[in-house]
Amino acid sequence: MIEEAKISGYQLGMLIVGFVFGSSVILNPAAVAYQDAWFAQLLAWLGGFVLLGLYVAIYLLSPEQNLIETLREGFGKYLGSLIGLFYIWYFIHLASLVFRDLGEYMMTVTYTETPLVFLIISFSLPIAYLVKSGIEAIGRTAEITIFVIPISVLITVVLLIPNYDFNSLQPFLEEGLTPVLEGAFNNLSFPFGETVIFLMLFPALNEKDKLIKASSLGLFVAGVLLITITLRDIMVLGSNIFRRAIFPAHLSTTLLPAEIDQLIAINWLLGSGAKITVCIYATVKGLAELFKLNSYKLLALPTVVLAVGLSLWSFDDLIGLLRWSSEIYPYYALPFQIVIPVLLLIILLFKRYLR
Amino acid sequence: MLKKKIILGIIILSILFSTTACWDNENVDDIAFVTGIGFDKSEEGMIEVTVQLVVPTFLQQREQGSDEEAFWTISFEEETVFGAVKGMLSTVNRRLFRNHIHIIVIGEDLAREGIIDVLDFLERDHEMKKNAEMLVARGSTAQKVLQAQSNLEDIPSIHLTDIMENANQLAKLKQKDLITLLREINQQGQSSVIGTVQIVGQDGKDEPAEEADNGEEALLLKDMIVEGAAAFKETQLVGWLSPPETRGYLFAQGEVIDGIINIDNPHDREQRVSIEVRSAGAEPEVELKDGEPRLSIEVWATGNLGEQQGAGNLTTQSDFAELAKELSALIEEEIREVVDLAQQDYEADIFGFGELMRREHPDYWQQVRGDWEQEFSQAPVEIEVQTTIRKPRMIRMPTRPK
Amino acid sequence: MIILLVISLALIIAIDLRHLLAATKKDIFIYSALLVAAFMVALAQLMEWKLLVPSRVIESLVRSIIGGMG
Amino acid sequence: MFRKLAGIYNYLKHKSQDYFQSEQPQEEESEQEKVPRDIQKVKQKLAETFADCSDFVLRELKIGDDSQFKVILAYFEGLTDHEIINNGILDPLMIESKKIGIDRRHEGELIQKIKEEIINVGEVGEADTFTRTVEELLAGGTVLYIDGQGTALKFDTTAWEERGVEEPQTESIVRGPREGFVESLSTNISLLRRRIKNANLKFKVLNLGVQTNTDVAIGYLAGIVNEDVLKMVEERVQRIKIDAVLESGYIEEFIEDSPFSIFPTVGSSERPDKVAGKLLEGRVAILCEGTPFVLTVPYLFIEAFQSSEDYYNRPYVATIGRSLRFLALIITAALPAFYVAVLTFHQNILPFELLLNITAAVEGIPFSPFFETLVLGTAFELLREAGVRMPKPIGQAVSIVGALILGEAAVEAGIASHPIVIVTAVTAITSFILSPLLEPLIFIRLFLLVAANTLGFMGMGLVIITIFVHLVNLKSFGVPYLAPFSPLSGMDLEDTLVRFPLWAMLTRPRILAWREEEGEKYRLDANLIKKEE
Repeated sequence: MIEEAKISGYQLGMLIVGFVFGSSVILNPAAVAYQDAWFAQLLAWLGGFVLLGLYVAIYLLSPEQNLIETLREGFGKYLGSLIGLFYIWYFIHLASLVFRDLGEYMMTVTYTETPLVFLIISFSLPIAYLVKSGIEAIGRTAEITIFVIPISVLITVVLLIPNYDFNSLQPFLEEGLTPVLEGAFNNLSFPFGETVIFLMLFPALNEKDKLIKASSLGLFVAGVLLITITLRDIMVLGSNIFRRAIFPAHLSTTLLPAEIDQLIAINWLLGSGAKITVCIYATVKGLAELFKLNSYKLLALPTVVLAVGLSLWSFDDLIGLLRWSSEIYPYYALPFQIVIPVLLLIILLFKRYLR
Repeated sequence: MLKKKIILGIIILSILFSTTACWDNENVDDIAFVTGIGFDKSEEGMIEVTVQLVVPTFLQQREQGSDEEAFWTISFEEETVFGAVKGMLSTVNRRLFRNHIHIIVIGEDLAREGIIDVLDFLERDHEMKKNAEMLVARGSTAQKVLQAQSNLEDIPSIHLTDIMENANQLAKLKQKDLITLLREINQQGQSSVIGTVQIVGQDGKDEPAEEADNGEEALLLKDMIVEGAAAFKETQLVGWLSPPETRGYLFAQGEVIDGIINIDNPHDREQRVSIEVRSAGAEPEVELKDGEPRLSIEVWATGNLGEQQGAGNLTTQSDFAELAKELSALIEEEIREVVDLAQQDYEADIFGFGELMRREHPDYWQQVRGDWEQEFSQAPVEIEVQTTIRKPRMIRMPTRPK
Repeated sequence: MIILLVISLALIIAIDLRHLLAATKKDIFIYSALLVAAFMVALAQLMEWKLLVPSRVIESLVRSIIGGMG
Repeated sequence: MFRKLAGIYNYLKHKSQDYFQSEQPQEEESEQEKVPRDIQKVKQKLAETFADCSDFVLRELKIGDDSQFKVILAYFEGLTDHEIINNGILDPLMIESKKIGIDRRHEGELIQKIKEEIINVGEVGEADTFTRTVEELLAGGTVLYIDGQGTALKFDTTAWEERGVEEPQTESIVRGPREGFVESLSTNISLLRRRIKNANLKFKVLNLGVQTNTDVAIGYLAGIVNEDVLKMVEERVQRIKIDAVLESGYIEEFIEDSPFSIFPTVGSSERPDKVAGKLLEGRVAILCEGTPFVLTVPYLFIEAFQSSEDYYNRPYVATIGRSLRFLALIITAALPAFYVAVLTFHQNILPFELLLNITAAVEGIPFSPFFETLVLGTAFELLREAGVRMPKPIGQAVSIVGALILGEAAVEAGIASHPIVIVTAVTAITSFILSPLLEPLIFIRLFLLVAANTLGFMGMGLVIITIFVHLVNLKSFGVPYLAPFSPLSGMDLEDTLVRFPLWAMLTRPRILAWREEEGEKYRLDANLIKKEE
């Protein structure tokens, strides 16, 4: 399987920004920590750097190989393929979750009468087209669209200055460290740990020497954006409303003086779109790798359809989705994000250096 | 050939789209803009929702000289707010569009009973504008307030919000928008204060005029006065703050932007001097001494000499100092009054000392959070006011006939 | 509804036709397997079959593992 | 219809290199018939070939000391210059040939003698195949057939009526040269050569069109042009097999990278200065006989925003112009859709007072904003088409009458609202700012409109992203269409939204070359010399 098309370091960084920003800004997973959510997010961010370092280390130990190949090398052909299959399931499931998040968000906030199916299918069409166009198109589209996210975040942060109440951030650690850790754990698995998916994209990078720089800068920017938004929301809404609101980031943009919250929503569309695109790409790429197919582009459309179907089938309602993502998801994602990568790293290290 | 077919297809598709309106697609002339919404308790114990709608066509006709009112008020009773808002559709032929609500008025009866149920709807509704201004109708109902016509503006709600802005500038009214109220209610150690509107009748009497609406004439906005404030304990109305008390409260909060305060002329005690207070600030503080809370408010303000009645040249440094001293005393007195009111009469921590305590002494706060209002009403409050008078404005000394 | 589903499946195949003609047998096999899976999921959603819903399966799995551990 | 579809499908399937080649028939060598030695045979053949060609002139002459050589002089009236034929060919042949003493002895070197001693015409050549002489005749040459020689002499006497060099109609500018290309290929080439006096400016002339035999020139600056692009252009142009090439648009359609895209991937211009600039940037120009429009490739998206005037004015003015053009793109593409989305989905985004005014204006109109926008937009396109097609004075009148009276009447009659007329007018005016994108913008506007009517801003966002993906996929002769924005090429941003001062533009567009390892080669050392130092 030859892939000529490549992405640049800048494009990879932008993809990481979009991916991490993605749906996690709509549903703030750290909100359980009330006014300390920013601190939880900070911890998760630092954890995210550790995890990304882990993934980069895995890639650097077996360069030019994507996750599936590395798994095969690490765990043997059959076990590796099986774990790879699980990973592919995880990727497509992740895509379906983000689809659902975005759909529910849009349906709650603006398009109350429109059926969820229609909304999700509308999102899926450009994404299917994008994945079908290949990794180069993905990277370049990210390049020309994602930069909107930091700009619009900056605009909202500046425009909301009159609404800030710095006292909302106090008292620090009111309920002790437990809620903070819980928020940090939630936030680590969503979205920072999800960057494990980039093990499928690293081989497409054309400037190998920029890998560490690009990925860490991407994560840095995304983390700064997320923490800025969390701080902004806490200061604008107060810790209590921040915790109770389903979409806190949206609620605070409705207070913008110019009422441009609808335009800000497109920003979230971009982030989620980047995330889903990366997920679908990783799925089709993984499938093509697993079964040694000629081209991954062929699989794009059915995979998108499958993800859309899964997103609709998986949950009955928004509350079910919220409960599942906060209670079950962190544990469900744990093996994919931490356990298997750590095992893989140990095995690879053993194979490279001890033998 | 193919190109033509593609174009044909696009045309057919677009006609399809245009004829079958999509789910959320609603034309702007199918919605009614709600500019003000009011909540009352009806006699049957239900919630009576009053909305003020704008009729854009009449608005344009009015500009061309029509006498037709450009707004329309309608009330509906239901057990829930949402039910009432939806129930109005049996009278209004358009969907009520709540995104441009300027003002939320709460009737006194409902306020006394508690506004929490109303607030839930306002917070939950995705269309509700969260920075609409709040008002309590003192001695009357929200319905009456919203029905009043304005002579200056075509839409009374806009008139109301504008004069609220003015009153807030002049330190007569506590302006509060929905999101701030929600934040305060969610904060554990804080009670809220909302501005009030009163109907005073044509002759400007200072008491509620019930007879104002029994005549044929419609109530006018100039018969109302927007000043003072209502103190809430949790979500229940517990009492009123008069305009001077409101000013004291605003001083204590450091929210006075442009207050006019009249004090005695030091040279001529019968006459008055008007001071314009600008750039005032306040810093409430809490301390723990032997496990007992001690509260204090430090207020500072600068003022300009605005007007002088009576004899004497006040534009000297010593007189300015004298004036400042009197000003400080007056402000302190005003603050003291409202503090006493809050501590003794209402037992409501409208200053947010509890919130401060929570931030600064979380351990203590954990012990008293259940009965903080009790603690608050017994805690000593120290008030310290520092003022300076800066400018005499345009003249060095007052004019005197020779 | 099912007719609509079939139509959309046909549409998908029509869009991919150019690639499909150049594809190998293995490609087409995986492709059709994915399509069948998508079709089954959509059918399950339409018929409201909730037995094998992934989120529920995962939830019970996670709960049993956590319960087993602690 | 199915055959047509199958044909398109085949085209798509073999869009890669070898599609046209397999179609190309073998050149038939047998056609290359010699010129007959017998002059009667020549006459007969010519009469056959040019039967019913009333403008064909055939003169039989006898030259030589005692008129012993029979020759035929053939040419087309109208394609040739009478004066040259009379003074340069006929006169010498009939008078000079008798003076210098040609007789039987000189039969072997007759051609040489005529060429060198008799004829006084600039360009003289020999042709030994009959088809070649026919081609020459059709191209405006004069051919001299000589009895018993088997080789004909051809003289360049081309001179047909042609339009003088005028100011171009389509791209008018305030500051800059007033010259425009004309229909004549040689004039056009001379216009370019006058601007670039450099031996590296090359023109390769090809003959296209089975029936029309149109001359097409591929121009480039050797040493600057990217060889890969040049090779690609030559290949694609040579593969064209079509009856007629009447305008460069014929060539454009054959050499495009993505024939189904709504965006143009081949540029065209009427201005020699502009084309010269493109050549200097490393692009390839394709000139076509019979049209003033010269194609330039690779064509990038950003070129729609660049006007040649940008480089003649000071950089600040040019930068403002660029920004305004970007603004115009946004307005003309999205304003109608934005209006529909605001009115039907996002009523809260407008200031309240404005919203009330618009609502009052819209109220009572029986149609949805979407339908109104569509109808008015279509009406405008019709007016535009009518304005273009009609004789100039009437065309203007039609546009004014249509725009002013129809719009006002529609509002008065309650069919359309005031805001929609404003929106349509603003959209229409701004659409002319970006004339290269005029056609794609019609489609984009429509897509956005439909999306806005379905899902509001989100629909618009999805369509915009889809368009972005499409643009990202597009390539013009191997160069990414959206360059230098994507892939981002920092050095090339000097000539995009901001036009840097000329002395600060240190490199040629690297994107056109797209050879990373040779990046340094493209540095313009001359520009590094600072002004006045």
